[in-house]
Amino acid sequence: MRDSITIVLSGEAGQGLQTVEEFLVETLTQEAYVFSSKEVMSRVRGGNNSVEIRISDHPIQALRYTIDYLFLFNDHAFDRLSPRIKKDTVIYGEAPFLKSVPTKFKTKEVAFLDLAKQAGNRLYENTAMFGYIAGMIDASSDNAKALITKRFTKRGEDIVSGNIKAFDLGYALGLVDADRPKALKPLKFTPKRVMTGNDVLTLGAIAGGVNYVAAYPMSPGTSLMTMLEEKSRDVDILVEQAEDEIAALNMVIGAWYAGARALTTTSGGGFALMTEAVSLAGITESPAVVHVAQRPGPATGLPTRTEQADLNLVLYAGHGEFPRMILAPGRLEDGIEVMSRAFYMADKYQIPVFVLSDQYWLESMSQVEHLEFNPKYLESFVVKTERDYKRYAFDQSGISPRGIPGYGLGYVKVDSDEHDEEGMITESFTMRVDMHEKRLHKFELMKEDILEPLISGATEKEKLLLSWGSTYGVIEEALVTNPKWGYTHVHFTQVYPLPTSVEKLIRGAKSITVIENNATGQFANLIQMTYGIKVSRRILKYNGEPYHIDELVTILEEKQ
Amino acid sequence: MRDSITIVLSGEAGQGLQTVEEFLVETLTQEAYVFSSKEVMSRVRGGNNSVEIRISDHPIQALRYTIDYLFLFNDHAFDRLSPRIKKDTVIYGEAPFLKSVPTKFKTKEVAFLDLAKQAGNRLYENTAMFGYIAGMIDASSDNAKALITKRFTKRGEDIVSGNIKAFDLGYALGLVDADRPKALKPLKFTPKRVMTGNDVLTLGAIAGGVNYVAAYPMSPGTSLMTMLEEKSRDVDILVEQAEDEIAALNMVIGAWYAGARALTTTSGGGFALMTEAVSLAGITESPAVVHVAQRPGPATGLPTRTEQADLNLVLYAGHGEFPRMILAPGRLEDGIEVMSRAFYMADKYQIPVFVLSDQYWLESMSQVEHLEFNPKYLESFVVKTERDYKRYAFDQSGISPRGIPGYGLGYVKVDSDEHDEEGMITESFTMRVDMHEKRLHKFELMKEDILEPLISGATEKEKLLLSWGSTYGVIEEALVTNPKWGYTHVHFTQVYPLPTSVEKLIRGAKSITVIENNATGQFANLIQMTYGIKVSRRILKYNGEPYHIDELVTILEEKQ
Amino acid sequence: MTKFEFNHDIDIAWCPGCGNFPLRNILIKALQELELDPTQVVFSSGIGQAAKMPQYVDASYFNGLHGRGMAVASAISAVNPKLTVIAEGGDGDMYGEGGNHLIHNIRRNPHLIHIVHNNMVYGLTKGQASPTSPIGLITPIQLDGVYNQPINPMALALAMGATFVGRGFSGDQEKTKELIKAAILHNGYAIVDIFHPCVTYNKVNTFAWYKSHTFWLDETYIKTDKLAAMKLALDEEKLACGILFQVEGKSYPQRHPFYKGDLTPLYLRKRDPKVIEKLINPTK
Amino acid sequence: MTKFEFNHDIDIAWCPGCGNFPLRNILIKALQELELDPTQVVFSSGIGQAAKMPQYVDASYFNGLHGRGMAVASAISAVNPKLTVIAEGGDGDMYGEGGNHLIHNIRRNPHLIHIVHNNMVYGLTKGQASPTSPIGLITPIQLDGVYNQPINPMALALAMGATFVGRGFSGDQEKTKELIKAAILHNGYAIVDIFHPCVTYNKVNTFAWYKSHTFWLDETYIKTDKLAAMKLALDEEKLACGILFQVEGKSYPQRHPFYKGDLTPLYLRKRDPKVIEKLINPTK
Ligand SMILES: Cc1ncc(C[n+]2csc(CCOP(=O)(O)OP(=O)(O)O)c2C)c(N)n1
Ligand SMILES: Cc1ncc(C[n+]2csc(CCOP(=O)(O)OP(=O)(O)O)c2C)c(N)n1
Ligand code: SF4
Ligand code: SF4
Ligand SMILES: [Mg+2]
Ligand SMILES: [Mg+2]
Repeated sequence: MRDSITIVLSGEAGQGLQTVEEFLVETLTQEAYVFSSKEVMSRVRGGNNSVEIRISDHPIQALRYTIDYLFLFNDHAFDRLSPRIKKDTVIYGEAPFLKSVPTKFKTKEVAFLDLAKQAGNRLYENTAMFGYIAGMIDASSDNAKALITKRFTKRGEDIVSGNIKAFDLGYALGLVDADRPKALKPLKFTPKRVMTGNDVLTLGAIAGGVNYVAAYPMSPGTSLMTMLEEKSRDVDILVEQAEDEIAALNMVIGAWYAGARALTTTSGGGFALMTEAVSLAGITESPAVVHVAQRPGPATGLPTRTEQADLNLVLYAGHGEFPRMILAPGRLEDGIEVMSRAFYMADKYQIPVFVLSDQYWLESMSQVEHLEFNPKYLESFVVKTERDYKRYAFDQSGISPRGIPGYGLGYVKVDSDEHDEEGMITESFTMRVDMHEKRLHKFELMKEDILEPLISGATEKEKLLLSWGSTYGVIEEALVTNPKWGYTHVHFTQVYPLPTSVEKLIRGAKSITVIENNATGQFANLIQMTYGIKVSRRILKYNGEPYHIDELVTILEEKQ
Repeated sequence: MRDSITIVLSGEAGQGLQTVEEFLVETLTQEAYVFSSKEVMSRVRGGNNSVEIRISDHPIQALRYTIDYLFLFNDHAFDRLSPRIKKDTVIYGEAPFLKSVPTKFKTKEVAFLDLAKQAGNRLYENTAMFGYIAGMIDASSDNAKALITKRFTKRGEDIVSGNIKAFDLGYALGLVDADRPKALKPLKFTPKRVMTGNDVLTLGAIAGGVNYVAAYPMSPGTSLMTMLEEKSRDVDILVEQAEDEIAALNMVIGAWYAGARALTTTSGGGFALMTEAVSLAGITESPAVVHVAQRPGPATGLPTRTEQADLNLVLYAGHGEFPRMILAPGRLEDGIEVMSRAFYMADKYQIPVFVLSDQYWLESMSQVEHLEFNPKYLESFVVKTERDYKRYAFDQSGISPRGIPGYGLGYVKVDSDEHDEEGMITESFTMRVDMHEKRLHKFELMKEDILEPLISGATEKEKLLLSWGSTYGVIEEALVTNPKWGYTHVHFTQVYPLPTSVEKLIRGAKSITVIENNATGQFANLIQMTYGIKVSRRILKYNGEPYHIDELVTILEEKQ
Repeated sequence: MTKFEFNHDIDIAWCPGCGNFPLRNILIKALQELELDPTQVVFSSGIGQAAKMPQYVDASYFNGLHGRGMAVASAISAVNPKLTVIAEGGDGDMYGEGGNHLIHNIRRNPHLIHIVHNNMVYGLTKGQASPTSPIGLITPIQLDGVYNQPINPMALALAMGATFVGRGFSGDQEKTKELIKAAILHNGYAIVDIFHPCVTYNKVNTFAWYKSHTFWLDETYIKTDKLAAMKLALDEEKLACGILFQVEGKSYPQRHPFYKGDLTPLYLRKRDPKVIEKLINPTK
Repeated sequence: MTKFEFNHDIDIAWCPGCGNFPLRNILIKALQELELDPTQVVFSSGIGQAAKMPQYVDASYFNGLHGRGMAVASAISAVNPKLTVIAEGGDGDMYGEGGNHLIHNIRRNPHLIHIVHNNMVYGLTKGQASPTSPIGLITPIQLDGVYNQPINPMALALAMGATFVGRGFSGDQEKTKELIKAAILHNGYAIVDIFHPCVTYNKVNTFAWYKSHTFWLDETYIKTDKLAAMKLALDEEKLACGILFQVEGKSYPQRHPFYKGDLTPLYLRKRDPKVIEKLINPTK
């Protein structure tokens, strides 16, 4: 575990926790390593939400369970967090908010509201707190003030100067806090951008050429749609709110058919409704890009929390048999590659491609330096049709060239029944076998386009630790700080089909540990199924939270 | 392969092939072993359908590819069947129907229409053909005539006597057919009942206490609904045609909630639409019985043919993680056990139970002597509620007693969100873990209720042949006649969860062959995943047909 | 009267000032005034802020999937016609995701009450357009304003042949309570669409907006004339509240050949093993 | 004229005598008479006997899932508004399984023609009740006769705000052809419900039944009065054929903020990598 400090803000939905988070992270990203994430309840106002901001002098990509500094926003903000308090945690808040804190804990009363009023308006309270924290950790007040100015300029000069005053008042107090951490900032640091998974996926979709989105709102999948709607002012994207998820994927398939690069986004429950259409994409050989943002199920489950329990659903969605691809971003920057690549692969192989993320990965804020995109992924595989065009021609390449209606002299006949080369319904046994094998043969073709796993850690490769998706960061951090364990970390960004390149590695390993954020070990099962071996150990978590770095280190340390 | 003869009737939808099939099979079942099945196109009239009736002096449970006697009903009835003709096959028909048959094949003109007219009406044509075939194979004409009388009595005496006359005319000709087979009838034979899979499942559902059905028509799943509607005159069954499959499963879950024993029936595409509700059953701990009648996909695929390619779909349907059970009848009589047991297990464990059949199994006609049902399966696990009733109480038994609204003094609060014991929404991490583990723990409890596999063949158990569902009959027949191969056949009627009882057997085997009616080996994958071993060989078929006995014997013989 | 109320504090997940609060009061009062036995009342709802209502009324409930509350309700009432079944949810839940169950259950005329909290927006998912959102409403996904024709639930219900079509407004508590009571007393399907402000996400259709755009039908109104009701329903300037339409019709348990006048719930009908034996082995 | 016809024999999967045959003639004639270019015409259908129509008309088609023809059609026309898009299917397909897409697409007013073959029964699956089956119709699943109120597609479309609402009958070929032509020429969503006999499974709503229960609107009929149209639509004794209602309205590409008057299809709009670079690394 890296040297770091963990600050947690706790309050109600609507109390502005997120604003403080954004201010802090944006300020700090210019001078330190920072990572933040939030926990929210499934309600619009009230309840108890919290934000964790972790700061370090080394790169970090994970949350910590144990809290160093806790800021309470109201009188019922403490309870839920008490297991995360240790004896030197400092708990801040207005006097009444601290009442519920057991006396054994260290509290510190700060009258943020008074500071705000002093600055001219009780509404500046959060800014005063921001100032306090910035002071405590010695953040650049210039950077902070620039941000405040930028944020409030539209609201007028008074608001700007009021907020700055509140910030200064807080900052001054924070600077002299006796419990403030010793410097945690790296000596040399290139300022970085801070982004969420949602930001990166949005850009990835644009880099993949998305120009049509049909989706039905469902957390945490909705943000991608919302952000693409925002971006539709800069690039051509037609965004349509579908009447339900069934419509959404059928519309996406219809849109590809007519020449668009289309995307839908949803969560497990919404995706469950799409499964018939996934099969439609399978037999019609239609491209489709589907973003499935996981949250804990079954059914409505814990709608605002995180989990990795929809891998099976995505793997096997749809009746009958047909090829598909599943990509799951691990590192933040993978979001661009994964999402843009999804469009390319969908178009190239005429298959549904799934991007599997989760609430935690999407909503965490993390740092990047420079982002890359591959313009190749914009390439369109659509052909102009000739008069005698046959949509399902048996082509040497193994893939029938895909025309679209209205572009060329041919007709584009697409059928959900088994069909002949022209796209007409057939019940011929031999045609069935030929078409079915043509479709399934794409699994072979796709082998040349596999996104290889990220391999790190011990070079011996005897003690493997396998992972996929959002657990990447926390596992990396745990292993980088504990090379003594001797794990080789193999992280799969392409979750399906699994690469054959690592088959030898996996079959030859002495032990295989799989870490997942679910209760049954779905990826471990996929490994067993694919390679016909037994996984030695499954580390699983399924309470709705992501893994915390300290928790994971303890789990791994215990059984070494 | 057993000594048998294969008679095929080929014609259009609507030409009455099925009537001849039923007559023949019903007559023969009193004096010989018989098995029949049909192949129909996805249309209401026209096209080319066929019926195969296989007769033997030993028990049989499979089709044969090679045809001995082919009867054509029209001039375009031959073509599709030509690969199944060998040099001593005899092809019968009116002169014009035989024109399309290549001269190298042996044809025999029979003027069935003339016989019918002689008997008084051209409509008796099929009866004349029935008579001819009955004569050829020396079936009891008394039995046949009794059937004819029974069938036509309602339509008046003239129709009865006309049909009998047509039968006699055909019978007389058949008796003197020079190519008629040598006697194939067993010397001693107890008359048997002939039934289809649909018949048996219908009775099984009734024996399981079904009293509510909500379903949306989809072949081949519709028949079960239709037959239960017919039976609703004898027993209390409320049948409702749902507006779509989503409604169907939600209604079934609602019906169980209110105290019914409810069933839905569909095929893969319709089931795909139910997957969100499967997850609902998971978290609400609602019983549900879902019959999924497989047909070849993806999507609309080959709607009237057969396949076993929806195992994965049923295994992994629904987002999130929760227990389920999958049963698939192999032997005809298993339909009663499997379907009635499904209700019991659903009620006992408060889980969705899937009965996985396929077009071939459902529509084939086969023989049974006496059927058994287990009255235990009618047992209801519903409790009368007390005032302080909590639907999701943590009970010693591991299963929260299930009350229903209106029965008792308590309220029954059921939630698709994660919930507490009372059924109220919760976001407590610990409650989540407790509830999730309570649900998943049922996998452990269910171990005491596993339907054990049928094991037959070699006692050495080194060379395993694994199967599930409708392939049972054809594999058994192949192995019984070829003990030299040394296979031990392990047939799984309970497909999920897989029994631990055979783990040692499977892990210790020298070779494992899995036979399935699909293209990717879904059950073989489940075996690999469950036991962490590699399957040695997959025998797969996916053209829309079931396995034929001669075909399977050849495949198995080749690689011995 | 305390029936349907909890005897302990409950944590309600709605925003302060939300129209769902008065609606809850109205609903509980209606149930109390009709002196219903809470053990014989069942709610069925989907997902949304509105759909949380059953959590806050002490009776049985099935809180299922988004959009499917009506399907579940329909089966509950089919299987036990003696229960008072209330399907409740939001405009997105019931008219959007659940649209197909809406139209086909009107056709069934199930014996249940259908209450739709119409705030003209998706509340729980943070403010996207719902099927009733007015043209021009700016939302996170309709940045240039809603452009689809909003659904007209009253006209739709009438066109589908509903036998009870009513509309209320959470701001008019007394009248809306009476409306709900009438719906509960109706034989067969009764839809009650209830306007209520979402103070967080809908800044157009506010309390004041509803107040000024609605009026209540008075005693002179003849509620059995479908065309007249349709005319009222189609008027989108002045939105009529009250019972727009009500006629007698056979409800599901009266229509379906299963019940034949004997409304014994399914769970009380036991299957006789002897009958099964006869069906399974008929020749014996 | 041979456009839209095949230059070889085709095997049609309908029963002899089925109303789908005249419907096919009507449709092809309508397309020919409007001199449409077959490369610019796209059918979208679901599953059913009616939904097989696109197989038998030589043009592009997307023959998708049961009930989803409208969703696919809506996206096709959204993405390329220059195409003539025809969503076609049966009463089960379009009003049953596809009911939610029906109501919500009417709200969108997509630029497409919606043709529903209304034989009042599920043909392909062998005769179960469809949403338009009349009360009392005996089917394999409704052995005591249909008991649900049939859907009234015309009233429903009107209530939902459709801008073109028409009904035809395959037995009146000339008039039905003109009706389809008018629908094709309409700007926005046009629904055409077409009665036609299923000779195999519906022995009640036969050719003769349709003949005697329908009449055609004449020139004196004013088709812009919604209430008058509604009155006609609600009359289930004498079923009006022709254009029951038609008004001008902004169609989807005119309403959606995306197009802003430039109807260039999406496939012709290329994304500039420079713009992407700017969005991805804005500070550079
Ligand atoms: C299948 C599915 N799709 C989407 C969602 C996400 N979702 C939850 S509530 C809701 C909309 C709620 O709107 P409404 O029904 O109007 O209720 P309100 O919150 O406004 O009361 C949506 C889209 C879901 N839970 N399930
Ligand atoms: C999801 C799904 N459910 C059910 C079916 C089975 N199915 C095919 S066609 C059809 C009904 C056809 O009726 P209709 O649309 O009226 O067409 P018709 O055959 O009468 O022309 C049904 C239920 C299916 N293909 N897919
Ligand atoms: S979001 Fe709107 S509808 Fe939901 S609780 Fe808040 S104010 Fe009420
Ligand atoms: S079943 Fe009916 S609708 Fe279908 S083709 Fe035959 S006659 Fe026509
Ligand atoms: Mg709402
Ligand atoms: Mg029809």
